[in-house]
Amino acid sequence: MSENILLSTPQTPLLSVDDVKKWYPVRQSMFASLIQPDKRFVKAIDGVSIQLKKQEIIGLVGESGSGKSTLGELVTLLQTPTEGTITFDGADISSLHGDALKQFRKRVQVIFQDPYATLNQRFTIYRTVVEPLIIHGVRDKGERTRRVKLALTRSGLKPEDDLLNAYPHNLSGGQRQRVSIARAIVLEPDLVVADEPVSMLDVSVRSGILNLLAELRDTIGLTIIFISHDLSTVQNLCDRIAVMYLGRIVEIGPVKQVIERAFHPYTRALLEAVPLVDPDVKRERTNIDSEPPSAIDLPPGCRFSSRCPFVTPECLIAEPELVEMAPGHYVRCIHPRHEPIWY
Amino acid sequence: MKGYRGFLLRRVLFGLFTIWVIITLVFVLFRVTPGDPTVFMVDSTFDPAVREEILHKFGLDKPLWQQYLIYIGNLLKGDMGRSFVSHRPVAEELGGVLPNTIILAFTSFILAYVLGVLLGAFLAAKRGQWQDSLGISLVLFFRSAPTFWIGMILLMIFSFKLGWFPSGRIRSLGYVTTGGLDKYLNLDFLHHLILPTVVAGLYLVALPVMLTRNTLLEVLKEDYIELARAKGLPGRTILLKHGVRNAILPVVTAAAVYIGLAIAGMAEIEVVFSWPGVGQAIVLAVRSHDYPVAQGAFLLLAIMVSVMSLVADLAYAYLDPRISYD
Amino acid sequence: MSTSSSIVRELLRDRLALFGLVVVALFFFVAIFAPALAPHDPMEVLKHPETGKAAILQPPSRYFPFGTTNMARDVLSQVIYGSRIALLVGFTAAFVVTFIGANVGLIAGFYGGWVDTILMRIVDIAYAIPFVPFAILLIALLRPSIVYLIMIVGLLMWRAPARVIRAQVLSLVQRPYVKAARVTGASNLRIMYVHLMPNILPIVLLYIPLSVGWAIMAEASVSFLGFGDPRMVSWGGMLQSAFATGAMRVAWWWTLAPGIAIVLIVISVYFINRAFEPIASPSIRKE
Amino acid sequence: MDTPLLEVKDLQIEYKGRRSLKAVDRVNFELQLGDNLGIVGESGCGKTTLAKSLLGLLPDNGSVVGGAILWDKTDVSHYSENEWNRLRWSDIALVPQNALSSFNPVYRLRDQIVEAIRAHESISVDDARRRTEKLATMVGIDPQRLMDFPHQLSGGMKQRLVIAMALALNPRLIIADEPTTALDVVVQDRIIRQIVELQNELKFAMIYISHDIAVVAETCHLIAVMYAGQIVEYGLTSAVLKKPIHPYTMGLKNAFPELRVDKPLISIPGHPPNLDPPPTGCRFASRCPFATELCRQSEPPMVELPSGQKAACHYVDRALELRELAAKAETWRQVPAG
Repeated sequence: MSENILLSTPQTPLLSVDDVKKWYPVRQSMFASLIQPDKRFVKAIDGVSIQLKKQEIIGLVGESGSGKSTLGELVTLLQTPTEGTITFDGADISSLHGDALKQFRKRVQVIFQDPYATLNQRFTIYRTVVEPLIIHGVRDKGERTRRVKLALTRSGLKPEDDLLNAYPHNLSGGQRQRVSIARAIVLEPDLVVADEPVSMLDVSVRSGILNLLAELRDTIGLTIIFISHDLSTVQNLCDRIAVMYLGRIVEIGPVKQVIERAFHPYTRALLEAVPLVDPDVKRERTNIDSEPPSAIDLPPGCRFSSRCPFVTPECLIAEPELVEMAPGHYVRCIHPRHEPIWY
Repeated sequence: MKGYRGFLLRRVLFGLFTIWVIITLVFVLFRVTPGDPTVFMVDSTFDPAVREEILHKFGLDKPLWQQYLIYIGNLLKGDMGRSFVSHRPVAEELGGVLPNTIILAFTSFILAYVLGVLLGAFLAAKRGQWQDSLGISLVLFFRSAPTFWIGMILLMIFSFKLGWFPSGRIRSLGYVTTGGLDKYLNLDFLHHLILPTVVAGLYLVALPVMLTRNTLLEVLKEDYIELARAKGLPGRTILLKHGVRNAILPVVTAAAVYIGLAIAGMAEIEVVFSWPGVGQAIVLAVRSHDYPVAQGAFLLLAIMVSVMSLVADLAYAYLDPRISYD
Repeated sequence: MSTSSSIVRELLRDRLALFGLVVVALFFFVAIFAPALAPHDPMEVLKHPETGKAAILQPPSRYFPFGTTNMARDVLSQVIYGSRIALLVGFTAAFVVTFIGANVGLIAGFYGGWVDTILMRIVDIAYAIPFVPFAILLIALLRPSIVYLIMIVGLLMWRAPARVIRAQVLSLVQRPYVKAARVTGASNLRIMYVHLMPNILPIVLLYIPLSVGWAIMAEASVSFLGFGDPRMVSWGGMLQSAFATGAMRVAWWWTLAPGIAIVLIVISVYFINRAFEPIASPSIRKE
Repeated sequence: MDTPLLEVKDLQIEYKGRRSLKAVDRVNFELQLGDNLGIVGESGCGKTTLAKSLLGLLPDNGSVVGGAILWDKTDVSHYSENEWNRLRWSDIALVPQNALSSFNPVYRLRDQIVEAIRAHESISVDDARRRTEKLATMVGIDPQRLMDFPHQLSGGMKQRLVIAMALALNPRLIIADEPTTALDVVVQDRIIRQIVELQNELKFAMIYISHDIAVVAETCHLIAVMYAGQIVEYGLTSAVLKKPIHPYTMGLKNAFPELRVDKPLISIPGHPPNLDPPPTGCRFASRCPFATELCRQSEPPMVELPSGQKAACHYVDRALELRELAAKAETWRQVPAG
C-alpha cells in the first residue's frame, strides 16, 4: 500500500511530497571506483511522503543528520530530489520552468537559522526586503516602498527611515530575524519553510518570533514548514509534527497527540531527553545509544533498531510501514509503545 | 594508506599534464609568432649539412601536426636541438648549468623558509609591539626591492668596496676541481654562493614571515589554544607545539606555489652575479636569439616549478591528518 | 556606517598606509607633470655648465642633483620620466589582473563542479609558468613593448586573486542570504553580481595594490634583463645600463636613485594593501 | 560553615577598546567543595567572561579592575600567567563551550590528555597513558578511540573526552561553559547525566554556565541569574525557578517553552542595555513591566530573603503579586521598549 494514500487529507493539499529520496554519492578515490563500481550513497532523504493543507503549520523534528533541512531545501527547489515527486498546488515542481517556475518562486519562501548570516551585510534593510520585488519585476518605486513597509510592519518592525537605511550589524538578533521574515513575506507567498528560525536567538525573544509566525498564518494565510530540533518549541506553534530519523518519517500526527502519547521509541527518546525546568520533577529516561549510525551504512530493517531498547529479531527483517495508530497519527514501528509517558 | 596512494597518483598525473600543457604552449608560441619558424631551430651560421639534418630531424618541412609529434618525441628523448651559439646539443648545454640553479634556489629557499617561519612566529608573539612593526617594515622593504638592485648594492659594498666576496661566477679563476661532487663541496664555491643566496633569501623571506605571522595570529584564536592555556601549559609550549604546528600547514601549502616563484625569479639574480644557471642561460639565449637554448631553458624551469610544487603538495598531505585525499 | 567611508577611515588610521597614499599621490603628480618637473630631457647628452665638457658620470651636485650617466644624461630627469612607465604599467596591469581574477574566481566558486575544476586547473597551470622567463621569451618572439608587457602580466598574474576569491565565494554561496535569493528566483548573474560581488569587493580591492606592485616589479625585471620598451625611460632600464656598462662600480648614484624609486612605490602599495586587509577579512580585525 | 573554596567578591571586569565596557560588574558568590552552581543568562550578559576570569583566561584587552577572586583565601585575580598555570587544570579545570574545536586537530586525542597530566605531575608517559585510558572508560569511551585524531570522533564523543580530560588531575573546581550547546538533545541528555553522576561521585565543585534554564535546573542545586554584567538573582535552584523574585527571572522562565506545559509564552521586549556607560538605576528597568521612577533612578541593592534566596530588585516584597502578573503575556506587551 502506497503511503501517500494513507497520509492524504480530505482537502486538496497545497504541497504534496511523494516518496521522495535524496541520495548523495559518497566520494571515493579513483582506485576504489575502478575496483568497486557500485557507488555508495549518503541517504539524506530516503523515501519521505507528506502532505500539507493550506494554512497548516507542520513541525519537522529530528536530530542533526535526520534529513529535515534537506527536505526543506527540496521543497524550495534549492536541491532536486533523486527520486519521487513534489507537487505544489497541483503541479510537479521539478517540471516547472519559465513563468510557472517564476510563479512558484514567488509563492514559496524560506527563513533561515543564523540571524547573522541570513542577511547580506552589504545590503541595507530596505535593499534586503525590496530585492524579491525587483526580481519579480515590480517596477513602480512607490509600490515597492509601500510593500516593503507593509512587510516590515507585518513582521513587527517599525518601517521608519532609520530602519530602512540601517545595515544588519546595527540590529539585534531578533530584529534581524524579523527582517528575514519580512523578506520572505514581501511577495505574499503561500508556503514558507522556516529552518530553525529561533534556535540561535535568546530565549527572551524567541516566543516573539514564534507568535509572529502563528499570526502570519492567520493574517496572510501562510502555510509553514517549521524545521526544529527542539520539541518544546514546536508544541506551541505547530498543528502537526513529523519526526524524522535518518531520512525517513518515523512518526507523524497532531502535535498534542505526538507529544502526549508518542508511539515510536525514538520519538519517546527525544521527548524524554528534553530537560525540564521544574527541578522537583525527575524524568524517566529511555536508554538509547546516544550516537546514530551513519546514513551510509544503515542497519537492516528498522533504521532505529541499532539504538532501540525494545529491538527484537523481527525488527531487523524489514523496514516497517507507517501504521495509523489513531486518527491522523502514524507510526513506523512494529512494537509501538502504548504505556503513558511518565513525567 | 590507499587513499594517499590515489592522491599521489592523481597529483603526479596532473603534474605531467601541466608540463604537457606548457610544452604545447611553447610549441604553439614558436609557431604562431610572425616569421619563418625555421629561424627558431636553425641558424644561418650552421653549415648546410647540419642545417638539412636539423630541418629533417625536427620535421620542419612537414605539416604542423607532424612537427608537433616529432617535437614531443624529441623532447621525450631529451633532444631539444642544438645551440646556435655553441652548436652543442641544448640538453648538454643546460645539463651543465642546471645544478647551479638548483643549488642556489634551494639554499636560498630553505634559508628563507626556515628563518621566515621562525621570524614570523616571533613577530606573532610580539604582535602590536615595536619588534612587530620593525620586522614587518624590514620584510616588506626587501619584498619591495628588486632582487637585482639589492644584488647590485651588495656587490657595490661587499665586493667592489670591501672586497669580501667575489663579484660573480661560481668559482675563482684558475680554481681547478676534480669534477663530481667536489665541484660544489668546496669553500671556494661556498664563498661564491653567499651573496646570491643572501639576496634571494632576503627577497623570499617575506612570504613565510607574513604568512606564518598572520596564520599564527588566527590559530592563536582557536578554541584549542584557549584550552591549552586552561590546561596550564607554558606559553612557549602553546605557541610552538599548538600554534606553530597548526600554522605551518598553510605555510607549507604556500610553499608549493612559492618555490616555483623562487625558481622562476632566479633569472635576475643569476644575471647580476654572473651565476651560470638556467635563468642566466635563458636570458643570454634570448638576447643572442639562440632559440633552442631559450626554449629548452624555459621548459626546464617550468618542469622544475611543477616538480617542486608537487613535492610540496605531497608534504602537505602528509602533514595534515584531516586531509581525505579526495 | 557605509563600507566606503569605513575603508577610507581605516586607511587614514594606519600611518604606514597614509605614508603609502602620499607617496603614490606624489608619484602620480611627478608622472603627470614630468615635462615641467624634469630639469632636462632624459635622453639629452648634457654638458657640464662649468667645464663645458660632456657631463659623463658626474656625482650628485647642484647642477645634477642625482648625478649623471655614462652617456652624460641627467639621472634625476630619468627617474622622473621613469615614474610614467611604472605607474602606467602598474595600474593598467593591476586593473587587468583584478578584473580577470575577480571574474574567474566568482565564476569558479559560484558554478562549482566541472567549471570550477577546469578554471582551477588553469590557475594551477598558470602557477607553473615561471613569470620572468616566460615574459622575456614572449617579448623576444614579439618585440619589446609595454603593451605586451601589460598583457603578459595581466594574463598570468590573475591566478592569485582568482584562487583567493574563489575560496571566498565558495563559502559565501552557502550563506543563507544567497540561498534566500535563489529561492526567490534570482538569476545566476544577479546572484553573482548583485549579491556576491559587494561581498568580495573588499578582497578584490586588496589585490589592486598588490598587483600594482607585481606589475611594477615585473616591468623593472624585464627591463633590467634588457627587454624593456626601448622608446621609454624606465627605472629597470636605468639599472640595466648602470649594470651592463659596469658603471655601478663607481657611479653609486646611478644605481641608487632608480632602485629607491622602485622600492618607494612598491612598498607604498604594500602598505596600502596591509591596511585593506582587516577590512577584507573581518576575522583578522577582531584581533 | 568552613571557609569557601572559591569566593568571588565585588568582581569587576572591563574590556578596553575604543570604548571601554564593564562586562562583569560587582559580582559576588561563594562556592564550597561539592557545590554545583549554575549561571544562566542570555548572550552578552557576562557569564562567559566571568568563567574565563576564574581561570585567568581573559583576552588581552580584558582585565579585572575591581574586587577579588579568592581561591583558598588567596586573591588570584592578578596572578601572572605562571602563577595561574599552577592552578589551572590541577585545581580548576575547564569544560569549554565548543568541544568540537577544543582538541588540536593535528595530535592524537590520547597525547592531548597525556599532555595535560604531564604538565602538572611528574609521572611517566606510560603511567599517564594508563590513566588516560581509565578516564576514557569512566566517560564511556572505548580506550581504543584515544588513538584517533579529533576529526574521527563525533561531537558527543569529543565532549565526553573533554570531560574526561577535565577530571584527569582531580581538580577541586570544574567550570563547564555551555558544554552541551552544540549537541543534539539525546546526546546532550547523556552528557548532562554523566556530569551529574561524576559530580556526585567525585564531589568536586562545579560552575555550570548555560543559557538554558532547564539544563541548569537539572544539573545544579544553586543558580545565579545574570543580566547585563550583574547577578540579579541567586539562590537554590528549586527556589529560584519555582518562585523567582526578580522580574527578569520571571520573564526568562515564562519565555522558556516547556514540554507539555500549556502556558502563554511571553517574550521580554527590547534588548539588554548598552554597557558603555551602563544606565543609571536598575539595568533591567527599560524592559521591566513593573519598573517605576525609583527603578530608573537608583540601583536596587541585593536583598536576601530568610530562605537565602537573593535578588537585586526594589520590589522583592511584591514578588508574589508580580509573579502572577509576569505569567501573562499582556503584562509584557505594555513595556514601551517593545
